Amino acid sequence: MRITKTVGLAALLALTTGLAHAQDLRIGLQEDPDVLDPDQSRTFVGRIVYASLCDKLVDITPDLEIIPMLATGWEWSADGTELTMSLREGVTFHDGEPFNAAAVAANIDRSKNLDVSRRKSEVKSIESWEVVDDYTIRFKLSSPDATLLAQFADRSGMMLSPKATAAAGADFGLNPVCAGPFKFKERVQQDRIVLEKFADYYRADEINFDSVTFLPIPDTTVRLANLRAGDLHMLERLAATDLSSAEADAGLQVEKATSLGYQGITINIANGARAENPLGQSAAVRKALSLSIDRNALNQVVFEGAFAPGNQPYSPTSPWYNKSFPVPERDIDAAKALLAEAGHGDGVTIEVQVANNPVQTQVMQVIQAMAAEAGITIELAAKEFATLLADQSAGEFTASQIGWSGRVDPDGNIHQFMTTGGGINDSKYSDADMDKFLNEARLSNDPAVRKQSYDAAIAKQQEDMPIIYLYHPVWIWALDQKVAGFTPYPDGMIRLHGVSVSE
Amino acid sequence: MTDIILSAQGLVRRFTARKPLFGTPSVVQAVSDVTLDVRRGETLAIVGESGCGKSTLARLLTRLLAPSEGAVVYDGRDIASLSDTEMRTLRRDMQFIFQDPFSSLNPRMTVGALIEEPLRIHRMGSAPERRAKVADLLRKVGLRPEHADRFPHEFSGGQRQRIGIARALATGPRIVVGDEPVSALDVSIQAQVVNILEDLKEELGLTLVIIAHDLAVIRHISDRVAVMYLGEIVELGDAAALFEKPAHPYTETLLSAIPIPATGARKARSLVDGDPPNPISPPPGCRFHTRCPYAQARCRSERPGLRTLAPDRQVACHFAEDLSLAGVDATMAARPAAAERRFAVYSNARANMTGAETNKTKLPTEE
Amino acid sequence: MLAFLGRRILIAIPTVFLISVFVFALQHLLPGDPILVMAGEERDPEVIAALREKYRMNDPVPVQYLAWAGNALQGDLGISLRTQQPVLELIAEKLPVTIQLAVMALTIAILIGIPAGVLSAYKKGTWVDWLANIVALSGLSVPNFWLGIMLILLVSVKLGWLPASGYMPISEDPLQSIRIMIMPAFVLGTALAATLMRHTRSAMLSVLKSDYIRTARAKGLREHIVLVKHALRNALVPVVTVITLLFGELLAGAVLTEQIFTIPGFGKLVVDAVFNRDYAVVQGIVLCTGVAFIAMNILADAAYRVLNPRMSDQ
Amino acid sequence: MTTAIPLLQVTDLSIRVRGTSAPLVDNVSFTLNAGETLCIVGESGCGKSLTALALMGLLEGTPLQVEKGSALFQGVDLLSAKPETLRGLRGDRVAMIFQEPMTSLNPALRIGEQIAEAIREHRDMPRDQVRARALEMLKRVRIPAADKRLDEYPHQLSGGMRQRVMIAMALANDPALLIADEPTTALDVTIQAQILELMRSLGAETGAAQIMITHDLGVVAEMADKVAVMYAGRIVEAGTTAQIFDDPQHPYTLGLMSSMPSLAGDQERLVTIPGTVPSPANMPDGCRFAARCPFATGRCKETPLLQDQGAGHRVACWHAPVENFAANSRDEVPA
Amino acid sequence: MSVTATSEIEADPLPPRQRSRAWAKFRRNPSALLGGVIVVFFLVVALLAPLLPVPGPAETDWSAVRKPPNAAHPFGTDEIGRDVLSRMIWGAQASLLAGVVSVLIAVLLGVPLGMVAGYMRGWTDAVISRFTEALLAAPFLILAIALAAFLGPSLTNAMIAIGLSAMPIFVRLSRAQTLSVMTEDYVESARAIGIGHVGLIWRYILPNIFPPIIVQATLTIATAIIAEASLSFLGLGQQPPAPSWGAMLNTAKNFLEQAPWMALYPGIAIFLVVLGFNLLGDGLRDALDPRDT
Repeated sequence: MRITKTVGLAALLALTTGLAHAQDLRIGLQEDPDVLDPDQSRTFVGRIVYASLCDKLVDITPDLEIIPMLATGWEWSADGTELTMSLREGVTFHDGEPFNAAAVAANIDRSKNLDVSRRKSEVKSIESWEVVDDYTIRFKLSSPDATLLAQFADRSGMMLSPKATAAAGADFGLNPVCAGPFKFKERVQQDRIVLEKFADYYRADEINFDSVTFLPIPDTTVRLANLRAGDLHMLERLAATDLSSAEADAGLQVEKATSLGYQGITINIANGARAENPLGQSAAVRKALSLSIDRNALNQVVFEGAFAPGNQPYSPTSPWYNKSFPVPERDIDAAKALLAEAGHGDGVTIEVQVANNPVQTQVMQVIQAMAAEAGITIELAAKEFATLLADQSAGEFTASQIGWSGRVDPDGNIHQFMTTGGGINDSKYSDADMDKFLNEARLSNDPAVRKQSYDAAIAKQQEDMPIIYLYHPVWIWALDQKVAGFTPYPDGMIRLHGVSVSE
Repeated sequence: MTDIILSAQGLVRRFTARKPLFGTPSVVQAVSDVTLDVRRGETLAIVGESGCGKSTLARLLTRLLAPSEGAVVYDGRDIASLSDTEMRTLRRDMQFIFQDPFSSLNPRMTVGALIEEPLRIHRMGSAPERRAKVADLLRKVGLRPEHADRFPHEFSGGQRQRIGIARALATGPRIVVGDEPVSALDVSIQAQVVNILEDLKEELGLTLVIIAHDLAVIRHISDRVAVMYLGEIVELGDAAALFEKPAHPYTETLLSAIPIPATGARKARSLVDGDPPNPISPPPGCRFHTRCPYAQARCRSERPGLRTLAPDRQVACHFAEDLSLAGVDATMAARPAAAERRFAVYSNARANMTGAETNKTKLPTEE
Repeated sequence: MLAFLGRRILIAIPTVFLISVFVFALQHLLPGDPILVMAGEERDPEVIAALREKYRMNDPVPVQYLAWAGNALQGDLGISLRTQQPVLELIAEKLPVTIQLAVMALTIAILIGIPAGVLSAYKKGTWVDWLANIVALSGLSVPNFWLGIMLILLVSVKLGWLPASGYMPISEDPLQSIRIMIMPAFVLGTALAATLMRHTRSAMLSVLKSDYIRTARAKGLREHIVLVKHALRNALVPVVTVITLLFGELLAGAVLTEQIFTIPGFGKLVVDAVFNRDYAVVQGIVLCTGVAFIAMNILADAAYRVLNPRMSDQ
Repeated sequence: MTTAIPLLQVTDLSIRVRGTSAPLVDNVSFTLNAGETLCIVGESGCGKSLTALALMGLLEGTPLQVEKGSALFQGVDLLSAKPETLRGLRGDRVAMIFQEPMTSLNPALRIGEQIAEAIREHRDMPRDQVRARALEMLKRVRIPAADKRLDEYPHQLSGGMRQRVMIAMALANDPALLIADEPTTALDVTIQAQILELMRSLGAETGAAQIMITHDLGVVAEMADKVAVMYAGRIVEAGTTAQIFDDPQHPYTLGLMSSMPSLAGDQERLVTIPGTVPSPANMPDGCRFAARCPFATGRCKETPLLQDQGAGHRVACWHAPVENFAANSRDEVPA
Repeated sequence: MSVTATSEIEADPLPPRQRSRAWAKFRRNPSALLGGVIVVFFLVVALLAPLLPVPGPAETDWSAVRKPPNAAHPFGTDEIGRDVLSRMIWGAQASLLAGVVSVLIAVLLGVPLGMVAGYMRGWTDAVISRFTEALLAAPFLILAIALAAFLGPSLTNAMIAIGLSAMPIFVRLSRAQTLSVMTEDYVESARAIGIGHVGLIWRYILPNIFPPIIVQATLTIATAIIAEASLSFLGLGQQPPAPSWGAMLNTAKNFLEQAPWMALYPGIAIFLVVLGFNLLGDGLRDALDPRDT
């Protein structure tokens, strides 16, 4: 009896999965996401999954304007210390719980107070909150925080079912319950994450798939091969070197967006004894190093010209880019002159640590070769990322090739790196003027005012150069020709609203 | 003649045959309660079939194995009580010859190094003296000094056994124990080695203890013979007397089983059926009773000890006095007179050949 | 036999203990701080402190070990630092994948290796022997990660015959599952086939030299009976032992193979865990593979005894 | 005896290692009549085992090959017959037992099966009859509790018992010829006596002719009707047992017998043969024994033929009988 | 001293001198010779790398990035415009060094441990054996990955990691060989002449367990070269810009489609050199095998 029942069940299951498969969107990810709890997770690919799983209070446009999502509108108090948001009505979480102001309050509370919450710093400025009515909430801030709305456009703004978080606590990630277009179905680590369509989604009409499957495939070649073989519908982060061949493939389409992040070399200026070297002590040497690098050539050699050379925390196409300091041309003579000026006319030797993945080591090898011509000998120390990070934060480095994935708000790309005591200021760079510029930029919600502050900060950064910016990655998506309606965003996310596959 | 050089007293050696997870391990008593005197200058043979414990006994006598019980007394000292260093020193006096000439020489050492090694270990002589001694030893065993830089694999079995003998004799030992020193060799080679052993014994005044299973060889070289069965000595006595008139039924069985190489000799026959019992669980009483044609009720329950039957004759049988056992009849192997004459001719020719040998180079082996 | 197994298991206990201490120590000597990575790009000190507390990183290493070992003895191997899944669950999830890969690889290896070994031994000194040896040596000498990427390039990218990667549980779609796995299994199987072939060959050669083969021929038995019933049957005794012992090699090979073909199995799990400093996962896996390895060793000895009548009643 | 067609007639058998010059077995010839026992005696490396293996067709697959010669057995030339013909004869008309009873039985198969397969291969018999025959054979070789032994593995038997099993296996199809290669060398003397006795009585019972290979002259005296003494690949002397023991002619035979200590214990020193057997790689020309022979002269550089000294007693020596030579040559050799 | 004993038996003529049988057997074995030639070829190339007329292994040419094989670059150029041939030649140094040094580490640590275990028996043996088993139970590559991660990615550390991971093989082998040598008659005969422990180990055990260890070492060099390549392939071996074949493959796998030559040549080189060592090891095994002569 039981056996027949089980068999029947299995057959049914097979049937339903078979059906679902027909309208399943398969997306290749570069790596396996970490825990699927927006308050705890930290990976880029995790955020790609959340884009289909968890709706946020606000969203962004491809031009980085902040637009309503679960919050339909918001209002700042005159002094910028109170933010009142009105919420969308008729939204339910995947478990059927209603979305309302109390749910928002619970979510903010969790982001701020869960002991292992990674979001604490992002919502630090929120001092308290007040549920005005079922669909209105008011946040009181300790000081004006222009960055807060942008935080709500990311993981801090993702709304989790309060019932589920209360029940699962820190284990929420094993079975996340949100309010996005798809709900969590299953996860096999390193193999797939399957989400299925949430029927009660408030924008259900924009969603054209019964399910979406994310498949982590780290090897770029293999990822592309799978796409070509029809096993995937799309993939994120196509290798720049595969770009031309993918573009030439009639079966594929390619979409691009310059990322918000950057890659650079962080230099130890005052982080312990390892700062005691020409590079750490002399801004001239740092500038010489920067001048010795041909950023265009670097982009050509390593990324076939697909990425964006850069010299600031913002890409040259960003509104926050300081146009007074264009990406410098390579100038060996100037670099040598700077070295001589700093008293190192016969050259310097520096060690740069780099994550031991092929692309980053390739970047550093090119830079190594370039710098050598200016008399700067670079010794590479390739480390695993975990080691690199530990050494960097402990000051066990001279210079470190590391990047930043980028934030919607300009503050996120510079403040914590350049201010005295900044959370990830591993250079231990400290300058009163810089602190002033960057802190002031937080206070105003007026973009023009902020732009002034950032221009000043960047001018200072170009002077002291605790970080030498190299380039800005470009997100490249490769899609099957049958996929329509995909919009690239500079945050690198995959938003499935309006995306469809023609059979 | 009654001077005792080495004496075994109540020697017992047990081996663990199998160790189960729980319960008592099964134990083989390879040598059980052997008491034996070796007289200075004699050749004592220990004989028995495989598994009777004779090789174990040989190793106990030279402390290549430590006894489980009992003592081995050499020159008034129990050698089991000696320290490692004292024992190593004693090995100058006490040497061993192994059965297998192919495996008992380190294949990675030259013959010279092998023979010199005991001298070096015991710090005997300077390097040139030792080299001279090696050359001398090589000549003594019928090899040439030039052979010293060759490796053992370049020699035949008989030559290797001679190298083994040279090595054993290097330190000028007083007693040499040989474990089947000639049984791995072909008849013609065996005879050469037997002769060398006998000559060297005489020349150097050695005492020999020879382990063997070939009764003809034993008869030829030994003064006294000890017969072993399942770890025990069942008979011990003067070689000639023992062969002529054995006192233990097992000795008789052994003697009767030997095929005699002569026409008209008696057919070899086995007085016993089947195989020796499993040494893990030897039969009670007399260990031979299961195969003994003369066994009686007493033999099944009471274990006969080794007792003196006559001067120079000990036996472990309840009925030794009552039995009249058959020995070897010397006339059986007699040859016709014509044949005897021919053998004499051969012997003469052979002797002449040897005399001429020193001058004569190799005969027709030009290539 | 029971006593034998009992003794072997008793002896294995200190080994397992050593493995666990070893892995634990090694893990905690590894440079790099997983907490820093886990804390996210911002590396908020508060979060770091909370995480250290949560994963007991502040305790002295021996205390951590005892806590871990205590839980392990109760069947709790902890949770993954990265995804918070229980390690045991992860292992249970990955095990069938690697087992499928291993079984297919072993099947391929056996199907190629044993007949090739028999043939090569029987035709010793002929061109058949020579060819089989060269092929086997090539199988041993080609780095399997290279073979893997070359095959992907050729079979999947250029020819499009087989999927380049992925995994399909055999319960869902057996045919597709095998289709996906056949290439990795082949890559993993080649080296094993070579090893098996060489072992079979040398076992056959030594058996063919033995006296009882001469006896069998002296009885006038037909050659195939001599070869299969008398020679192969005895030659298989050491070969079966080798097969069970190949398990370790199989696991090591699976590490790279799974990496290349993105197969979500044990090997990939462990590599990612090492790189991510996911202590609990690495510990759990190495402990499990260690235990499995020892179990396979015991099995090998047991198989040897079963196959070899001389040993069976001891 | 001379009128009957011999059971086996071996003529000029030569065996050599493929691609080398000196044959390991050189022009060996002998005849064997039904019911007779021939002992081939010699020291290790004299080619006696090779001769046996060649007759069984068991040299195939080794580097050795039969260079020439014939061996007529019941109308078939064992040396040139097709492998399939030989296979049909082996284990049926011609059977063989080997020196090492410990290794000559397949350790993985039960005793009963090993005997049974020899029967099945040559006889079309139902299964239970085969088993009955196997049991009967075990009983005939006087293995105690034979029905129990049938299902045991070789390792459960002692060496002597295994040799009995080998004999049972060899005789299972009532062969006309049994070749025994050192069947008792690995056994203790009391067991040897049992096995020799068994072989003698079974030989008489079945009427099978036997070729027994041995190095032990005692065994020869016990078993043989006829003897062939081999040295370095050649038969140097052949004759009846009485001829060999009572009238040994060849210097090697004489040396061999002199080398043996006597049980009677009457010799002071053993009279030995000097030197060692030449290695196959350095086989001397002419008489291969010359280098070790006390009677050797320049003439010995020519190979002596096996010549009849009367009554079928054949000797391959230029100087036989040696007493005549020794007497004559005394003057020739300068002192 | 009297010569009565020697007068009876004449001194034997010298047996014909036998040249080393092992060498003779080795020379007659074409595949072993082929293996030797391959290994020697790569050794020579590795040693002569600085003298060969190729560009430096780190010399870049921005105008020739990932160019297929051509006259100027017979094996093409790599992802940042370096000459693949030159990197192969210099990479040979890393690969061979890794193979030899790691096996040397394994032998130097493993053989004494194994000999001590086999010689002392008892609890020493038990401790060493359990320890070895524990090491063996962690699969080779997993252990090597963990060790390499622990020590930090570099060629030296990869060699140490591989050496340590390969050590148990040598412990086991030398233990087993020691045990078997200890049962040999010549060891007993050495004890019978009163040899001490040091002499026994040094003159008897070591020389006699050496041939199988040499064979195993040769074969393990082959494995170690693959292991180094595997570790480099995972980014745990040779670090840029210094070349090793495995590291080259690691990079090359990202350019399989655009620049297959980058993967092809290092792969072939690894294959050839590993094949060479395997052939050599097999040849040595046959040559040194005392069983059939």
